[in-house]
Amino acid sequence: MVRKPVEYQSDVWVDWCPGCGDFGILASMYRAFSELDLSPEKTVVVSGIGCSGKTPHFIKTNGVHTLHGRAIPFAMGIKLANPELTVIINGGDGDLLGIGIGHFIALGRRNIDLTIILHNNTVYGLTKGQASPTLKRGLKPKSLPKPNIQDAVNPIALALSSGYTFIARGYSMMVDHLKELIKKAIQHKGAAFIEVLQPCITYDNIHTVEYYKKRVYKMEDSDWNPIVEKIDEREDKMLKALAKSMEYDEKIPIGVFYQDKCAVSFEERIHERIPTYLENPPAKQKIEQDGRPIIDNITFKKIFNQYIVEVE
Amino acid sequence: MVRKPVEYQSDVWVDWCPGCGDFGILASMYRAFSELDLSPEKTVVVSGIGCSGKTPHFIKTNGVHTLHGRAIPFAMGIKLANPELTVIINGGDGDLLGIGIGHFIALGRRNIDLTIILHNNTVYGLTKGQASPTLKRGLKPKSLPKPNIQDAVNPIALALSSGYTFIARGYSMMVDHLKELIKKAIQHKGAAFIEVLQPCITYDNIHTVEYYKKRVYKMEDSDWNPIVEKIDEREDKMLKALAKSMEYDEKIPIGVFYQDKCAVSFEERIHERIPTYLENPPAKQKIEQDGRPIIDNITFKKIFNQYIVEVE
Amino acid sequence: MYELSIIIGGPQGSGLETSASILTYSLARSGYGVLSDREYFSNIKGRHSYVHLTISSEKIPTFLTYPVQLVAGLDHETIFTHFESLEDGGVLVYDLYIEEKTLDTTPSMEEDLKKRLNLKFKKFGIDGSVKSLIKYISDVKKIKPIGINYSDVINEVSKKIALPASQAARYTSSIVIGAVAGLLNINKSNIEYSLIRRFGDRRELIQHNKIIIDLVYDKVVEEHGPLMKLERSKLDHRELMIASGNDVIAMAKIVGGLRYQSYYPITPAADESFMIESYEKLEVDGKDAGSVVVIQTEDEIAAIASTIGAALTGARASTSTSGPGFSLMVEGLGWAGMNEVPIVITYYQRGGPSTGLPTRGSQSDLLFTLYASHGEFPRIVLASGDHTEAFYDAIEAFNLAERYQTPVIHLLDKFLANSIKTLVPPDLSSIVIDRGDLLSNVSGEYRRFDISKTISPRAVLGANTIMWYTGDEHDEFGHIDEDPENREQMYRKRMEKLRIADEEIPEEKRMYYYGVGDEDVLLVGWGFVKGVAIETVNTLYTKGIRAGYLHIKMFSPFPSKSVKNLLNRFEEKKIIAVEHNYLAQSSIAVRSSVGVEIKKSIVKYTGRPIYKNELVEAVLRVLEGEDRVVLRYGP
Amino acid sequence: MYELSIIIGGPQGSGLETSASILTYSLARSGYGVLSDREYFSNIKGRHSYVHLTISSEKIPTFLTYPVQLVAGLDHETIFTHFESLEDGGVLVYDLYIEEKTLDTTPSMEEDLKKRLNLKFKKFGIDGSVKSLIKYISDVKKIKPIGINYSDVINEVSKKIALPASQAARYTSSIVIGAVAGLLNINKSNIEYSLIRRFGDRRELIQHNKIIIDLVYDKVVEEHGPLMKLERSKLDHRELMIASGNDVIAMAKIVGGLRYQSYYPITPAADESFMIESYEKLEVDGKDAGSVVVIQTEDEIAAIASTIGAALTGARASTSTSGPGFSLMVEGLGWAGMNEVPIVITYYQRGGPSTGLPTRGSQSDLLFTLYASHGEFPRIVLASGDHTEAFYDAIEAFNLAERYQTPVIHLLDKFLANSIKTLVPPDLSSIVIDRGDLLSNVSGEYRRFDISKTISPRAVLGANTIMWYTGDEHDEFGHIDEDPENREQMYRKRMEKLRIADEEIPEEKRMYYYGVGDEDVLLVGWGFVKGVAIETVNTLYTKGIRAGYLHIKMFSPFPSKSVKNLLNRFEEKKIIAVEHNYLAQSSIAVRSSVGVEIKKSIVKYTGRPIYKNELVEAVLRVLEGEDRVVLRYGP
Ligand SMILES: Cc1ncc(C[n+]2csc(CCOP(=O)(O)OP(=O)(O)O)c2C)c(N)n1
Ligand SMILES: Cc1ncc(C[n+]2csc(CCOP(=O)(O)OP(=O)(O)O)c2C)c(N)n1
Ligand code: SF4
Ligand code: SF4
Ligand SMILES: [Mg+2]
Ligand SMILES: [Mg+2]
Repeated sequence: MVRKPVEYQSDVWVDWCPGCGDFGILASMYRAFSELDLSPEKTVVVSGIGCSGKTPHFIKTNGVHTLHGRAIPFAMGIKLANPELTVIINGGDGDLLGIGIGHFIALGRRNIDLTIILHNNTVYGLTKGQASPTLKRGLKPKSLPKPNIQDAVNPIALALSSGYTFIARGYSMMVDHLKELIKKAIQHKGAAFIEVLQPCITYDNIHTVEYYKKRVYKMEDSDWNPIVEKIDEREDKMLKALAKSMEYDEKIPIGVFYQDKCAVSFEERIHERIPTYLENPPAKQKIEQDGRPIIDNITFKKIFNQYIVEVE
Repeated sequence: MVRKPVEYQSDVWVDWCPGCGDFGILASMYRAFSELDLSPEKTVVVSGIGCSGKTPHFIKTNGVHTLHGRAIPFAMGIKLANPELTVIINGGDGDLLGIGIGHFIALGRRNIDLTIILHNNTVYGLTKGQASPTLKRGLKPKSLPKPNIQDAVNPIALALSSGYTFIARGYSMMVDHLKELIKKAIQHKGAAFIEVLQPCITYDNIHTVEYYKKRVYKMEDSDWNPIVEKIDEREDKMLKALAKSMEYDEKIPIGVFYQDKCAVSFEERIHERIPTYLENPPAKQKIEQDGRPIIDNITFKKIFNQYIVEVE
Repeated sequence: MYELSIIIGGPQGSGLETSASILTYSLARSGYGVLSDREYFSNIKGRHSYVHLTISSEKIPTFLTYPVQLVAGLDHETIFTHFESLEDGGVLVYDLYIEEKTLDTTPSMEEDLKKRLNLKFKKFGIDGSVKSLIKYISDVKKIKPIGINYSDVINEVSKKIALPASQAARYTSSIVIGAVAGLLNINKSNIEYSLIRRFGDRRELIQHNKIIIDLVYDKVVEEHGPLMKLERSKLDHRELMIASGNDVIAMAKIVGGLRYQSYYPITPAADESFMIESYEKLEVDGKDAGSVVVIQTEDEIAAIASTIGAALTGARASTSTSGPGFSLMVEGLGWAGMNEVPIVITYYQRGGPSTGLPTRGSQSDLLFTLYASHGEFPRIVLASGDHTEAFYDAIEAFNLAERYQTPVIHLLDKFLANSIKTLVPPDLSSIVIDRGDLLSNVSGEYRRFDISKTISPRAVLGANTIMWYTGDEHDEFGHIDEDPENREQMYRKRMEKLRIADEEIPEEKRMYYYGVGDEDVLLVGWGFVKGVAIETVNTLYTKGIRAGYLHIKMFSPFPSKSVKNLLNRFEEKKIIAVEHNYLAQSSIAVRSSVGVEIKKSIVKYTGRPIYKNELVEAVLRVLEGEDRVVLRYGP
Repeated sequence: MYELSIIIGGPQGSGLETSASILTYSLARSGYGVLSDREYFSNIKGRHSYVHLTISSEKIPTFLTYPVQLVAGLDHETIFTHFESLEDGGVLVYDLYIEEKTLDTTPSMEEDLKKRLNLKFKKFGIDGSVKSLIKYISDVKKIKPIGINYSDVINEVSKKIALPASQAARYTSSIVIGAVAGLLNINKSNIEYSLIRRFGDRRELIQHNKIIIDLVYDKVVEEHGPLMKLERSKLDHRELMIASGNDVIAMAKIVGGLRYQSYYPITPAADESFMIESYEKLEVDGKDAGSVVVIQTEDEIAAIASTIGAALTGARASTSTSGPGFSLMVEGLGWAGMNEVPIVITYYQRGGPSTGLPTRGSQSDLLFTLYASHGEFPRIVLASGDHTEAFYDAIEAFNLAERYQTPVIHLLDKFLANSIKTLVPPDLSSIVIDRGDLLSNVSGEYRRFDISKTISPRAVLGANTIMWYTGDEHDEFGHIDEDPENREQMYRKRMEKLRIADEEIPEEKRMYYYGVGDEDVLLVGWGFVKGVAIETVNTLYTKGIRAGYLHIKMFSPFPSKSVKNLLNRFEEKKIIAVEHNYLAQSSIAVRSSVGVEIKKSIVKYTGRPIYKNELVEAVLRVLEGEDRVVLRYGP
C-alpha cells in the first residue's frame, strides 16, 4: 500500500510565513515519505527549536520537537533504543550549526543511521532574523543593525570533516529534486546530511528566491560522481567534495556531494558487540515477568558472581 | 629584558605522571614565552579541565583554569575586553574537540587573536583513560574494556573547515620544534591552532613515544609552503592542507599546515565599528567619576532622546 | 473619561506593534499615562497578537484590567477573541469586509478557543459569522460597533498618494490608529509628532501614514464624535520617557558602566542586547563617552563564560537571557561563584517549563535561581517590580556584584520586558557607582583570595600583577588545593560574604511595604505583581477592606527580619501570596527563610498577567474562605 | 579485637586500591564485616591517597572513625599525613628506606599541610625526618613502629621468582597486604583465595603476589606476633557481596531492567557506567538474558537528551553523573518533565561548587536538584543512605519514573560511590517491576496527554500509533498549544502527579526513624550520614544520652506529615541536622516543606566523611549549647 503525500499531512495549521522556503521542504518530505511508503508508526521526525523546529507538528508520523540544538542526541537515543524506526531530523542553521554543532560533529563520528535536513536560511528565523552561523561576514539582512561580523561556516565541509557518509545539498524551491535527495538520504545506511537552501522571506532579503534562481545548478548534470564504492576511493572523493563545497558565491551546486557506501553504521558496530542487538534492541526487550524482574536470586548470583564471596 | 624560561615556572608541583607528554608542551611554552619575552602580567593562560587543564598553574603568568570544554569562550571574553593581553589556551582533546567543539568552531568563525594548544593524547587522561574524540575506531588503549566504537575527528581538517587562520601540528617530545610553532602561533594575528601529539604514558599504550618516533616528520623539510600571502591563494592552499591532514597513519606530518596572512582579526572588525576600541577597550574605560556614573541627567537625555517625549 | 482600557489586535506581523507605539507616543505627548502589555504567539506571521493598554489622565497606570472599553481589530480573529472582553456599552472597531468570516474561516485560531466559542455561539444563537456575532453583542451587550471598510480606505488613500492599493495595504494598521485616536480625541498634531519621532527622516512613511490616519480620524469623529474622549491630563510632567522593560534595562546598564555584554538570542531577553548594541558607541555632542562590546555568542554557555572572562579583566560585564538560556548557564554560574567574579545575569522569566510558552510571561524561576548550580556559593538575587525599579536595580546589580565579588541574578519577566510604559525619566543624580575593593595598583606579591579578608581586594587580569583562577577549590593564590583546612576556610570565606551582604544592605531596600499601617489583610508578591497589587490594595480600601502589599525585592540575602515582623502583624488567614506561578514560589522562599507559612494564595500561570479586576475578586474570595484561587482570565 | 580501624596509604597509582581490595576479599572470606572509604586527589599519579577501613567481627560496620589502630604506608607522605590519626599504642608499618625523608623531600604534599606539620614538628622537637618523627611517636604516643625494608623484600622476591628487581617492584604494594594480614592474623588460604578471585587466570600475578605476601606475613608474625589479631567473626553469613556504591547501582539497574544508559565520563559516577558496559550482554548459563546499550556521549547535554530519546521508545533509560554534569543536564530535565518522560538520573554528589573537590564527597546538591530547571514540573528526588538502600532505591527509581511518568533524580554521593562494603546479597524475591500505565497496544486515536486522566496511559514510539512531543506547552496530542485554558489544565495535570505520588507512596518508605521511642535528642540526616548517625546514636545511648536518628529518604514528594509529627516530639534545641554541606540543606528542605526550623546543626564540608568520633563529640557540644558545629577531621 502506498500512502499518498497528503496522508502525511497533520491537522495542525502550518504557521510559517506565507512564501517561506520551509513549505518546500515540507512538501518534499511528504512526497519522499509517500514514495518510500514510510509507516507513520515506525517513523519519527525529530526537530530542534526554530521555525524549522515546528516541522514535526505538520507531519502525520511520530514527531518529537526537542530543545534548541539538541535534536541529534534525542534522535540518537530513539534510534539506538529502537533501530527499526526511521528517524529524520529537521533543524535550523542556528540550531544544528550554532548551539548544536557539537552534536552535529559527534554524529559524524558515529555514523548512526539518521537523516538530517538542515533548513539553511542564514538567519535565526523564530527569534526575528539575527545572523545565523551560515550568514557570510559583511552581509546585512533586514534585521541586523550592522553588517554581520562573524564568518560563515561551510556546512558541507564540516559534514565531510566530521564523517558523515551521505552529504547533499538541495534547494527548497526545487521540491522534486529535494524529494529525491531526501529519499536517498533515508535509504542510505548511516549518517546522512542534506543542507537545504531555504529562503526566509521575512528576514533574509539577500538570499531570496531570485538570488538562488540565478546561482543554483545541479551537479548531476555534469559527470560528477560522488559515490565511494570502494574504500580506496574515499580520500579522493572526499577531497573533490571538499573542493566542490567551496564553490558557493557565483554558482551554487546542489545534489549529492559525497556518499560512502562502504562505511559501517553505528548500529552494526553495536551489533558486533551485542549479537542480539538488532532483533532485540533495548525498546523491545522484556524486563519483567508478572511484575517481577527477569533476574532472580539465582541468576543474580551467577551474573555478579565476581562480587560475591562464600564465607569460609 | 629577556626573561629566562625558568622565570616562567610557578611554585606549584607539577603533578602529571612522570614521563607524560604534557611536560614537553610545558617546556616548549616556557621557552617560547621566554623568547618572545612575554610579560607575565599581560599574558593569560586559559585552560579547560583535564590533565592538560592544570597547565596554567605551572606557569608564572596569569592563569585561568576554567570549565570542561569552555576555555575558548572564557578566553574570548578576556581578550575582547582587553585586547592588549596575550591569551593562550591549553586544552585536552576531550575538552576542545568533544564537549567544547562548538566553541572551537565558533572561534574559527571569529578569528579572534587567540592561540590554542591542543594536548592530543587520544584519551580522557584525568578521568582515567576513556576514548577521546581523536582516538581511532577499533583501537583499544589500556583502559577500554572493548575497542573504540566511535570514529576519530581530524582536528586539522576541522580547524581548516571552521576558519582558523593559523594551523599547525607539533609533537610534545620535539620541544624546540614545538616552541617555534608556539611562537609563530602567538605572533600570528588571528585564531591560531596547534595540535600537539602528546603521549599519555599511563593510559595510551598505543600512541607511545616509539609509535610517534617512527612516524613523525617535518613538513618544512620538503618544499611545503602553507602561507597565504594573497587572498586568491586561499582556496588552493586550504585544499592542499586538507589533503595533507588526511595523512595520519603511516607517516604523520608536523609543522605549519596553513597560515592565512590576509585575514582580518575579530578585534580589527570590532575596531571598524567602534573606532576607540583598541586604545580604549572595555577593560580600560573609566565608568565613574567620584563614585558617580559618567552619564548625568543631561547626557542621559541626549543619548536616549529617542525615548523621551516632551509633553505638549 | 479619566481612565480607559483598550485592546488593539491583529495578526502577528501586520504592523500592530508600530501602531501601538505611535498611539503611545501620541498619548504621552498629550500628557497621559500609559501602560501597555503585548501578547503574542511564538510565531512570526499570522497568529493573533494584541496590545492591551491602560490609559489614564490622572496617573501613570501600573496595572491592566478587564473589561475594556474599546476593542479595535485588524481582522476577524480579533473580534472573535476579544468580544467578551468588552464592557457593556463599549466600542468595537472592525473591518466591514470581514463580516462574513466565521470561526471556520479562521485557520490561525487555536482549536481550543474555536471549540469554546462554537459552544457559546450555539448557545447564544450566533451563526458563527462576525456579522451575527456583532449583531448579538450590540443587541445584548449594547456594544457600539464601528465598522469601517478598510479596503475602501486603502483604495481612497492609494489614489491620494498615487500608490497601487496592494502597496498602500501595508498601511492598513494605521486605520486602527486613526480610529482610536479619533475616538479618544487625541490631538492630531501630537499624532504627527509621533509619526515623525517614529519614522525620522523617512518622510514618505510619515506622510502616507498621516494621510490614512487623518482620513479615518475625521471619518470616525464625523460619524460618532469623540465617543471616548479622554479628559485633559492632570499629570504635570514636562517630559515622559516611553520604554519597554528591555529598553529600561539597556539604558540602566549603559549608565551603570556596562562595557561587555554577550548574549544568545532568546525571547524575551534579546531585545535588550539589540538595544545596547545600537548604543555600542556612546557619543555625546560628538564626543566619545565610552563604548560597549556586544557579542552574539554560539550559545548561552559561551555567553556566560565570555561574560566571566570579560569581568576578570575589570570590565563591567553581563549577559541577558530567559529560562532555557539560564538553564545552560548554570555551570558557568558556579564557576563565577567559586572564583568570586562579579557578573550580572539579567534573567527575564517566561512561561516554562522547558520551551513552555516562550512569548508569554511567568514568575516561575525564582526557586531555581536561588539554588541553581551544584555546590554552595553566595549569590545575590534581586527582582524588580516595575520599570522604574528595574532601572535602578540594574545599576545596583553591578554595584552589588563588585562589592561582594559574586554573581548577581537580576530577575525580571516577560510582562515587564515587553510592556511599554510612560515614565518619569530617571534621576541620575543620586546614583552611585560602587566598584568595591578594586585595586588599581598592586604592590608586592598578590593573593587574589587573600584569606585575611572575607572580601579580598580585587586586582584584574592586565593589572600590574599576576593571579590564578580555578573552578577547583583553591588556595589564596588561586591554585588548586585539596587540603581540608584550606577548604574549610575558603568555603566559609565565600559563604560569609552573603552574611556580610545581609548585614550591610538595608532591609528597607530589600522589601517594601505599601500600606498606611492600619491594614489587616496582606498581599505578598514580587516582580510584576507589584503594579496590580498596589492598585488592588487601593481599590479594596475604597471598598472598606484594609489591605496592604508586601513587595519582596531581594531574595538573597533575604530580608528576613522585616518580612517576619510584618507577617507577624497579620492573621494567618489574611496573608495571601500573589504570583504568576503554580507553587506560589515566593511563599516557599519566605517559609524557608523565616519559617512562616503563607497559607493562602492567588496564582496565575496561563502566561497572561494578573489583571486588576480578577485580583480584586480573588482577594474577596480568599477573605470569604478560599485557600487558593487560580486565575485564568485573558485570551 | 572485635573492631578495628586501619589506614593504608601511598601515592596514587601505586597499587593501593588493589591491595585494599585483596584485603577486603580476604576479610570477607573470613567472615568479617568491612567498610572502607577511599580518599584521593584529582590526580593520576603521585599524590597521596589512602584507604580507611573499619573491620568488625560482630557486625557489618556502617561508619568510619578515628583514631585508627594501624597505619601502613607505602611511602613517607603516608607517615607524615597519618601519624596523628594513630591511637596511642597503635601500630605503624613503614618502609625503613624512607627514614631519612623529610617534609622538604615530599614535593607531592600540599603546602598547607607542610606548613602545619612544620610548626608541630618544631614544637615537638622533630627534625622533619621520618626517623625523628617515628622516634617521637613511639616515645610519646607509645606507637609501635614496624619498619620493613621494602627493597630488601623486593630483592629477595626478585631472586625467588627470577624477575629483575625493577620489575618485581611493581608488587611493592603487596608488602602492605602481607604486613596487615599478618598483624590481623588473617588466614593465609583466604588471602590466596582473594588473589585468585582478583586475578583470575593470570597465574603469574597470583603466584608472585602470594610469594611476597607470605614472606612479609611470616616475617611480621615472627617478629611481632599477630599483634592485632581479630577475634573470630560472630557474623554468620554464608555469602557476602563486596561492592562499591557504583557497583551496587550498576547491579540494581541491570536487575531493574535498564536497557539504555548514556553518560559522559565524570568522577565519581563513571565507574557505574563502565561496570554496566562490562555487562552489556547478559548471559546466564550461556543463554541470552538481555542486553544494555551503554553510550559514551560527547557531553552531558547529549547524555540526558539521548536518555530521554531512548525512554520515549519504552526502554528503561538512565544517565549517571555528578554536579558539573548535572548542571549541564538541567535544560534536558525540564523537557522530560514537560513531556512526562520517565527517566532516571543517578546523581553522585561531590565537593562543589564548580569543579570543587572533584574526587571528594559532599551532600551539597540537594536544593539544586529540588528546583533545577526553569519553570515548574513534578520530579521525584530520592536519596539513599547506604549500599543496600541504594540497591533497592535504584530499582524503585525506575518504577516511580514510569508510574508517575516523570524524571526521577536518585541522589548519592562520592562517599557511597567509592566506599566498598561487605554486604548481605540483596533479596530479589520481593522486588517489583512496575511499568505504570504502559500500553502495549493502542486502539483508536491516541492522545499521549489525554487530559481525562492525570496520568495518561503511555504508548511508546514504535507502538502501533503515532504521537507528538514538544517542549512547548501542548495539547492532548502533543502539539504546541498556547491557549490559556489548555495551559492551565495541562500545567495542573502535571503538577497534580506529584500530589498523587505523595498520596500513594507511603511516608514510611520516604523516611525512617531509628530509635526505640524514648529518645529526647534527634539527629536529622540523609544520604551517607545514615551509617555514622545510627552508630553515633547507639554510642550515645550507651553514654546515657537517648538520641534517635531521622533519616530522610525522599525529598520530593516530601514525607511532610511524618517528619512534622516526629519533629514535634522533640524540644527545639535538641533537634540537630547532620550533613556534609554548609547550609544544612535538608533542614532548609524541612523548613520549606513543614515550616519547622531546625536550629542546631553539625556540618562538614571538607570533602571527607563525618567520622563517628567527631560526631559523638559534636552532639555533646550541641547539647551543651552550641548551635553549629563545623567538623574538620580527616586528612
Ligand atoms: C537554549 C535556547 N536558547 C535560545 C533559544 C531561542 N531560540 C528560539 S529559535 C532560535 C533560533 C532559531 O534559528 P534557527 O535554528 O536558524 O531556526 P529557524 O528559525 O531559522 O528555522 C533561538 C535562538 C531557545 N529556544 N533555547
Ligand atoms: C561538565 C564536566 N563533565 C565531565 C567532567 C569530568 N572530566 C574531567 S577531565 C575530563 C576529560 C579529560 O580529557 P581531555 O580533555 O582529553 O584532557 P586530558 O586529561 O586528556 O588532558 C572529564 C570528562 C568535568 N570536569 N566536567
Ligand atoms: S521567519 Fe523566515 S524562516 Fe521563519 S517562517 Fe517566516 S519566512 Fe520562514
Ligand atoms: S594520565 Fe596521561 S595525560 Fe594525564 S598526566 Fe598521566 S600520562 Fe599525562
Ligand atoms: Mg535559521
Ligand atoms: Mg586527552
